[in-house]
Amino acid sequence: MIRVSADPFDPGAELSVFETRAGAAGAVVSFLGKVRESAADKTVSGLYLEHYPGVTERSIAEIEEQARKRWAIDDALIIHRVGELRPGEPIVMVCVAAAHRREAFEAADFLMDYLKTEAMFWKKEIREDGEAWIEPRDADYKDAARWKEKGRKG
Amino acid sequence: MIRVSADPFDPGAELSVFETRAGAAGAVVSFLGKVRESAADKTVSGLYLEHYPGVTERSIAEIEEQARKRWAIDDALIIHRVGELRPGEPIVMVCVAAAHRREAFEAADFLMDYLKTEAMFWKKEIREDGEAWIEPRDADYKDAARWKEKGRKG
Amino acid sequence: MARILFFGKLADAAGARTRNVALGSETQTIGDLVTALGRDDAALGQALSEKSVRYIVNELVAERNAAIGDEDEIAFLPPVSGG
Amino acid sequence: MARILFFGKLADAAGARTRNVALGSETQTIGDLVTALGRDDAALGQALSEKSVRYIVNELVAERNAAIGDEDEIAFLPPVSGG
Repeated sequence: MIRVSADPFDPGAELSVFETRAGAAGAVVSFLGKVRESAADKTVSGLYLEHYPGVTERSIAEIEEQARKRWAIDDALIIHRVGELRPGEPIVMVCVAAAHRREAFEAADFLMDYLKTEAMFWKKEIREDGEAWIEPRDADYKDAARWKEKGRKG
Repeated sequence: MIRVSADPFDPGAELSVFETRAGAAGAVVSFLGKVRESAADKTVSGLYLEHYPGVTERSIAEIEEQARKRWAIDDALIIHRVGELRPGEPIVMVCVAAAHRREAFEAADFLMDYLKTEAMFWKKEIREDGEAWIEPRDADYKDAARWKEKGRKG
Repeated sequence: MARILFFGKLADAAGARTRNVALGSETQTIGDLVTALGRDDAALGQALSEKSVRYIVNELVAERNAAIGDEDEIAFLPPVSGG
Repeated sequence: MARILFFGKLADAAGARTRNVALGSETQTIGDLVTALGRDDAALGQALSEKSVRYIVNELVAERNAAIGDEDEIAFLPPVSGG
């Protein structure tokens, strides 16, 4: 399930619904990203996030399909906030359920790398020294490149 | 925080408390393991888990210390059930909070590999064809060995 | 009129998130559109010409030489930053 | 009396999770204890001798040649299986 919304979400409640629905799938991995309080040593007072409605959701659905082909996963949930966010607020959450933990960890890791480097979101940091549009760090591109080098692990 | 208990726990509620306490740590990874409904094609009606009270908890605290030395993590939570469990019940949960997602993913992955192959728990499966004490799979030992080969990643 | 969408820093450069533009006969491709927009606003033209900019035509990824017309929705995307 | 703890399948083999044992003068090490327990119950002696079995003396990991006495708590651990 994919949800892009300006409404806040509650990570604990989302995990609860997801893991209950997953039933006896042995392994559930979740990733939660929150707005940080500082960036480049400057205090961050907020974020503004925009997306391309319809197009962004469809491109995320495609990457979820890729993950489902690559790993034996039972279910996936991707939630992404847009609009104005304040430090400490949840911005993104990915949950993956699978029979075994390796699949769940790798698929969640893969989906996050994609959301960081490919998904159509644009993020502006509102800092004490002004506003700045953010671009992925080198580490993000390097992380995303990992999945091109290796196939599915056992 | 480490909790070994015969009492059931609520994964969503645990994540909620953990991520709230983590404040503006950018990344929170959780792993949840649940009792499966089948093993080796046999229906599993339940699990029985025992541990070495005091000794088990201390050895988990030591591995948490290792994780904290190896990765820049802000907080960790490890919950493990003992006693009698039924299919679908949460058995283990690991949460890690860190500034960046790579650290959070790797530390959670590492802690789970340890819990699977080193932590002092013994698990008996109650299946339709009888009872059987479980030992780690080859894949579990292989997963755990990954951390001996490589150092901290960037 | 073609509908042009600008995202992120490109909306700042364009001074708007959307613009409706009548494509002249000399504007056959995305590249032509960038040239036309750059004639009115050199800074915008330069921002749209950065090699990191990607294009979407009618919700599908397109190349710079993609044909466009007055019925189309054309989006300019700077580097993304989700998560 | 030394207190002996058996976990997992070793408790099944011993028929108990704990046993209090007066260590004779010939029982100086964990290895000696295994030998002594095996004299009364060959199957238990064999189970305790598997190379996957680990030992804990007074809550600390110990080797098979570790010295033990009547005040000690000695635990026999089969391969673990948490998570």
